[in-house]
Amino acid sequence: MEGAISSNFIGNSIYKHQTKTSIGAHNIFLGQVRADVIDGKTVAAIQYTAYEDMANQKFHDIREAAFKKFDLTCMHIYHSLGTVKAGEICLFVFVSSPRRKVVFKALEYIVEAIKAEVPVFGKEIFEDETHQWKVNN
Amino acid sequence: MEGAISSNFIGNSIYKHQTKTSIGAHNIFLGQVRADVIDGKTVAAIQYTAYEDMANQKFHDIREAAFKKFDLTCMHIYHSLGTVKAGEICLFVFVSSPRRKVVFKALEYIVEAIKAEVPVFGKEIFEDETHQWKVNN
Amino acid sequence: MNIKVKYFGQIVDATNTNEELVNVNGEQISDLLETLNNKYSQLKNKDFKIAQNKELVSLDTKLNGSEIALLPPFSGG
Amino acid sequence: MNIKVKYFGQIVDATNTNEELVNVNGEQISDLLETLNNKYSQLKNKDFKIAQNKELVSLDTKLNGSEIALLPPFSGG
Repeated sequence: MEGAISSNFIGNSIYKHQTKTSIGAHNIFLGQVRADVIDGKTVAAIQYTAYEDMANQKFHDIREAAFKKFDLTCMHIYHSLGTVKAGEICLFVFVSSPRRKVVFKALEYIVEAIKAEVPVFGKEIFEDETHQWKVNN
Repeated sequence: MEGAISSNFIGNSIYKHQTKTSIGAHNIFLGQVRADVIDGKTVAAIQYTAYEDMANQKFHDIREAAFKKFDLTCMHIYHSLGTVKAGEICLFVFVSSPRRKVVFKALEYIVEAIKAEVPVFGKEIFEDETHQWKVNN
Repeated sequence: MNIKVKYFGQIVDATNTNEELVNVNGEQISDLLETLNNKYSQLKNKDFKIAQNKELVSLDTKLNGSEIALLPPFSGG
Repeated sequence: MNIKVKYFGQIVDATNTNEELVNVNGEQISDLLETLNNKYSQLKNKDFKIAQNKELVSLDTKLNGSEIALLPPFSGG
């Protein structure tokens, strides 16, 4: 989705799951842009671009694999494109299952797969408007 | 807290963390009341009671242990008391850290500790107003 | 010794009260438990742990006069 | 063979374009890469993977005419 993911959007997404009364446990991962200080310069925002066709394909593959591997009721992934300021949320992964043990394993699996397999590229914009390309650890 | 934990409350709690720009990852666990069917009767709600003095002590101990064990920026635990209907949220655990690997481990540790150590008691109320005492797996 | 005893969850189904003062002959948790088992016939069928001053204790722990709680299996979350 | 090639992230710093048609002599990904290295001198210093038709491929994969993408290290999330 374009720009930051708002806390309202997340709250509303949780609300929508309250009609699904077979769910006993939700687990939510949120990635938030850090105001890292690198060589004395502070990150003000990250600009995300993606190879969108491949990213959508990979999100689809990760979704299929997760449903096959884990007993999930629902699963949602949202990643920002464009500019996300420090403190704002750029990744929202939401899994739900009847039982709690499943959601912990599933969420970590999905987040690690997104980091490793989805072609999204972050450009860290410093307060002085210079930039560097973000590298995941 | 008394009654169900609303999605608004959760959204607002996420919003408040957007000023903490050292955070890179949040992980949220939500326990939701299931409309389980047991011997043909459907759970309509759970009524929670607690040994509150001991529960608060245990929440405090779990908090201290988690901060000692994991590099966390923030941590919040909310558990409902009183009646929570099927589909509503009864447990909200929220951990935040600069880095993602930490939050997965910390959240699971905290949720398992709550289930094992905190004296909270759930009474499952069926649609016909009979009840049975909930037992965790 | 008079001890304040609290009951929770399904234990209340056996005692029909949440809290009371119990007079115990003896020094250990096991002595209190004997008193309670005599008083409440249904208590023997219940599964519970015992806390003294908000910490779980065993049967041979000494009573120290603080509050006791009978805690059935926890089912939070 | 004319191949559509897309560039992403810091690769664009080397190519100054997001997308172009590239004429390749040869049948393999490695042949395309040689063409691109000759065209863009800064490309040799970049770390990237290559996708053909949205799947990562290796240097000895055959070109099949589908879209190619040069993908620097992923940094989503």
